[in-house]
Amino acid sequence: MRGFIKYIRSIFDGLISLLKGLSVTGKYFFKPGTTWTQQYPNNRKELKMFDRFKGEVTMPHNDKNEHKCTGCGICEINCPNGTIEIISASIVNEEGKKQRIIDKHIYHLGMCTFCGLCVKTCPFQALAFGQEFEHAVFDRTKLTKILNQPGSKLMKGVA
Amino acid sequence: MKFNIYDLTSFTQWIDSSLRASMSPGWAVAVEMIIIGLVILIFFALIGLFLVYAERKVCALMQNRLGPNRVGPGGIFQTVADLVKLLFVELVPIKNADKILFNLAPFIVIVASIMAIGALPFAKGLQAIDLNIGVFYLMAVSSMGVIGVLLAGWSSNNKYSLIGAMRSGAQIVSYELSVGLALITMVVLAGTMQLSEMIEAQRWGWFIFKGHIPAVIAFVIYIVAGTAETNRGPFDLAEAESELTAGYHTEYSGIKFALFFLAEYINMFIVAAIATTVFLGGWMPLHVYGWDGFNKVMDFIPPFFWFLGKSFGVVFLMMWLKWTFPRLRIDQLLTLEWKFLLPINIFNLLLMAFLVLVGWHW
Amino acid sequence: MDNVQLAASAAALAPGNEIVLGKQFVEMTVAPELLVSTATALKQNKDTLFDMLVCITGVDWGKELGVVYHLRSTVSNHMIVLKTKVSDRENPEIDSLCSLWPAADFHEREVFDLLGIKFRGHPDLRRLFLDSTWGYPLRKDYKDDINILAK
Amino acid sequence: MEEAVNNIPLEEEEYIINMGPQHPSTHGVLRLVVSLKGEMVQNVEPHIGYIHRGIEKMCESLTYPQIIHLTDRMDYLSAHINNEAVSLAVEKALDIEVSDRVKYIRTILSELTRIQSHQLFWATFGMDLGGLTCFFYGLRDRELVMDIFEETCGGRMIVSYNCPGGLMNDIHPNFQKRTKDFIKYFRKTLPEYDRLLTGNVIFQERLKGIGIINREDAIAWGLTGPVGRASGFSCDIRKHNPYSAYNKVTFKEILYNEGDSFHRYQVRMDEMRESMDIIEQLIDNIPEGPYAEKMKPVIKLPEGEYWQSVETARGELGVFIVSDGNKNPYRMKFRSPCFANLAPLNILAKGFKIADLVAINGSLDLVIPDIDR
Repeated sequence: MRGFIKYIRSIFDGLISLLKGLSVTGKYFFKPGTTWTQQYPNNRKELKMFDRFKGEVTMPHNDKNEHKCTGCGICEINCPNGTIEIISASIVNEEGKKQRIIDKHIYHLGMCTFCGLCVKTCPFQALAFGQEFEHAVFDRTKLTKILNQPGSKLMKGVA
Repeated sequence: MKFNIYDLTSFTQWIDSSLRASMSPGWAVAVEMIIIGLVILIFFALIGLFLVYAERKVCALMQNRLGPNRVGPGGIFQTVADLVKLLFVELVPIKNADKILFNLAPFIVIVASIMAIGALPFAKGLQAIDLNIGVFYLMAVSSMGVIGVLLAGWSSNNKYSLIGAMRSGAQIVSYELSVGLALITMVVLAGTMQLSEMIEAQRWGWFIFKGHIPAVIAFVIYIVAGTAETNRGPFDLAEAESELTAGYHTEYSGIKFALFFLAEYINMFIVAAIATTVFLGGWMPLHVYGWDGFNKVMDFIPPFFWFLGKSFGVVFLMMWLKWTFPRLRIDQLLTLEWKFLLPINIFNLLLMAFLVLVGWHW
Repeated sequence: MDNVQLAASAAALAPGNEIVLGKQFVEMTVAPELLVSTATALKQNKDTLFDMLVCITGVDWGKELGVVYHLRSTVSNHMIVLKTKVSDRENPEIDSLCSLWPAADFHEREVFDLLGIKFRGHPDLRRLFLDSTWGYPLRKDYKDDINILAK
Repeated sequence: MEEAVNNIPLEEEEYIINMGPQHPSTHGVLRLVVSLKGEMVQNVEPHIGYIHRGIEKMCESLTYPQIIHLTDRMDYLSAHINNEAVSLAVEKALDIEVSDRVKYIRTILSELTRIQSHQLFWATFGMDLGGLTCFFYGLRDRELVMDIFEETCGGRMIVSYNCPGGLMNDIHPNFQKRTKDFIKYFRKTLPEYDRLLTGNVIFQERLKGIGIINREDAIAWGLTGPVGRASGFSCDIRKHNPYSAYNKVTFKEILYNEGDSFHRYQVRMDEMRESMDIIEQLIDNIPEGPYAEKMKPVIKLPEGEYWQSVETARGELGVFIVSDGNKNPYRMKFRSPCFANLAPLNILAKGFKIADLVAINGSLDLVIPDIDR
């Protein structure tokens, strides 16, 4: 007899546990307002990444097309994957001295692991993370970028 | 001819008589069969597409997401697009597969479900054939699909497929019993196996109300066993995505896979339609004895929509089950059947017979 | 039990081994032939009771190949480091500790795979990560011109 | 690899199936060669190495700050805790004491990492057992933790937030509010997880008594983390060898004695609650202080061997550094928890059904890149 009661009990306990589960899914079905799916390509205009989001490494330029990179190469040394290559040149500045400046700051986005060491170790804060994340291209050579804009100069007062 | 949406008997008879008037009786039957076949096929495709869409939307809402929403308004053409894609997918040839059985299997599955659809009463007078053993026929035909599943599993030359097929075989053999006993319980109540008569008997109260507790128990058991028979979650052991990758249809691609896929949804619809017919009054509107005004309003809705509405209600119930519960293991599946459903079912049948004998049903 | 006591009892248990009181743990340098007996004594003695093998590390010390065992006692939560070295780089062999700690199974296979140290008495010594065409990449003299980009 | 299959001795009526490296329930590129008799598992042999990247070898040519970003990619679900392990090991070697602020922030982020890892475990475990809805609920709630990480660390999974000597940058001003909002939300949502899955009769029947390992075996196999604790092996590094701010908080070490799949699951569910408790104790009391100690531009560890173990979401991660005094480690070894937890899969699954193998494998909560490194 006790076995029979246990048998009946197990049926009801089981059913109740199943109904509890149904109540959870049912709640979401009948109250669909709780969905917070982002409809990505449609919400492109409103979509704002967090300001620290590591999308790509950029070199901020001011409106006079000046950057802070002196071409010291610390970022190149610190990069674990050889993502950054610096090609420097030397010019003669206004004071008549020879100065090492940056010719090309090459950044291989395809190799970058976003560890943040280049941005952190840069002594002049010349690098920053950009929030751009749509990096897909058809040709992987396009992932190699030159960060300093053409014709840009070193900002005054940096080093 | 008078086309009456509430009673299609005169319409179907008019088609029959005008056909017979214009040609010999043999030809008339042949033409009728072709017409019925076409109508069923079109219905089959439409209901399949709709159910796939509905399933995706229902599960999306339950899972707190949006579901298909890109192709067409609300994504309603998503399944059409998917079907078109499936039609163009390459049919991958399988090394060492049993070619004949491999190609035959999807058709057996689909033929079984088409045969079941033929006997369903969609509305008053809209029934391809009204057999006097309708319930029996439906039970027999709806379990034929497992042959296709077994063939698919065997002929694929894949161990996953074979395990899936064997599971499916064990599952259907067991759960066929419960489906049968649950339906027999209602046959006892109705006193007939003819579907049209069963529906007529539910004019003043559907069987699930008429039969008191035994009918409710039978309904629950039928839904559980029916879900198991269609290989749907939580009883989808034959497919068991996380264990057997895709079970018996692992090796199928393109249109052959589409047939399996479609058949699953049609089978779900058939199970729901049988439940509707036997438990929920088929196309019969909801009538309450004495409430004439209410009955008039209910009668105003055409029977075809009553039938579809109820069926989709049951389908929704099955989807709800699928998208909530984890999958059972094969031994638990069989334990559930042989240790729980079957004893309860037999007891329930006795109870129903007792009720009918004493005359406590309405 | 602090490290000094542990070093004392370990020295008493397994004589003939060089014991250093390291910055973190007691470090014991064991001759390869004494390894199994030392480990058995450390595991079974009630004072030390090193019942958990945390980690096996293979190290290429240049001339020699070494294996470092980190053992922990789950009762008193102290750790000891066993070190053993073999000088035969061509065919290095060390006794397996699989019979003492089943956990050694995978760890020893890993060391075999990456450093080529064979473990005598291991039930199933096969390469774990790499296939048989590879060399032993964690050895310092490993050269791979194709896959390793030197900067 | 073909010889691996051919060499397995088969008895009468046994056959072999290959689960993986592409299989929905192996969570990555784990390959299990399973010999079956009908549905009964006779023998399971894990084959790993499909995602072996040689992280230990790579470390030998990198400096210590550069190593951090590789550890993210081992157990990517405990990325922050892995970072912390290397940072702590380097700090220990250099005898640097980081400020309390750093310790608190590290602890909070570690616990958030643990929560999100367990959420993903819950999600995928439900999916392994056929309950697909769990997957979406788990990932939905995990997204909130990811947002906290993204706002403060800049990365969602791969955070790279620690560095030897402290943190990459200070916490975001929104960090505390966001974390508290999440805790408030998740305290409401966690009972829903229990209603949907834990109490479910099918779920319990599927897991109870499946894949049992007792305490002695768990210790001998070196099982740590929730897997070890479900067997009653008290192995929480946070409790026994506290690091960061774990000695400043009170929390319970979850222990069960059954050692079956269900209790491995249950440990994780309870740990999420404990983690929320820990965060609540710390989140309002983050002391002021520098977010990083001043480090030399080139970090050179003194000659010697250094060991640091931390408790990741999966168990004990040990970092073993052999330094020869250079800026690169001479040998770097990661004792990864999944590597040890995978080893006894054969004895766990033997004699159960193939569906149980999936459940056992899921309950071990393996991250394959952590096994292969």
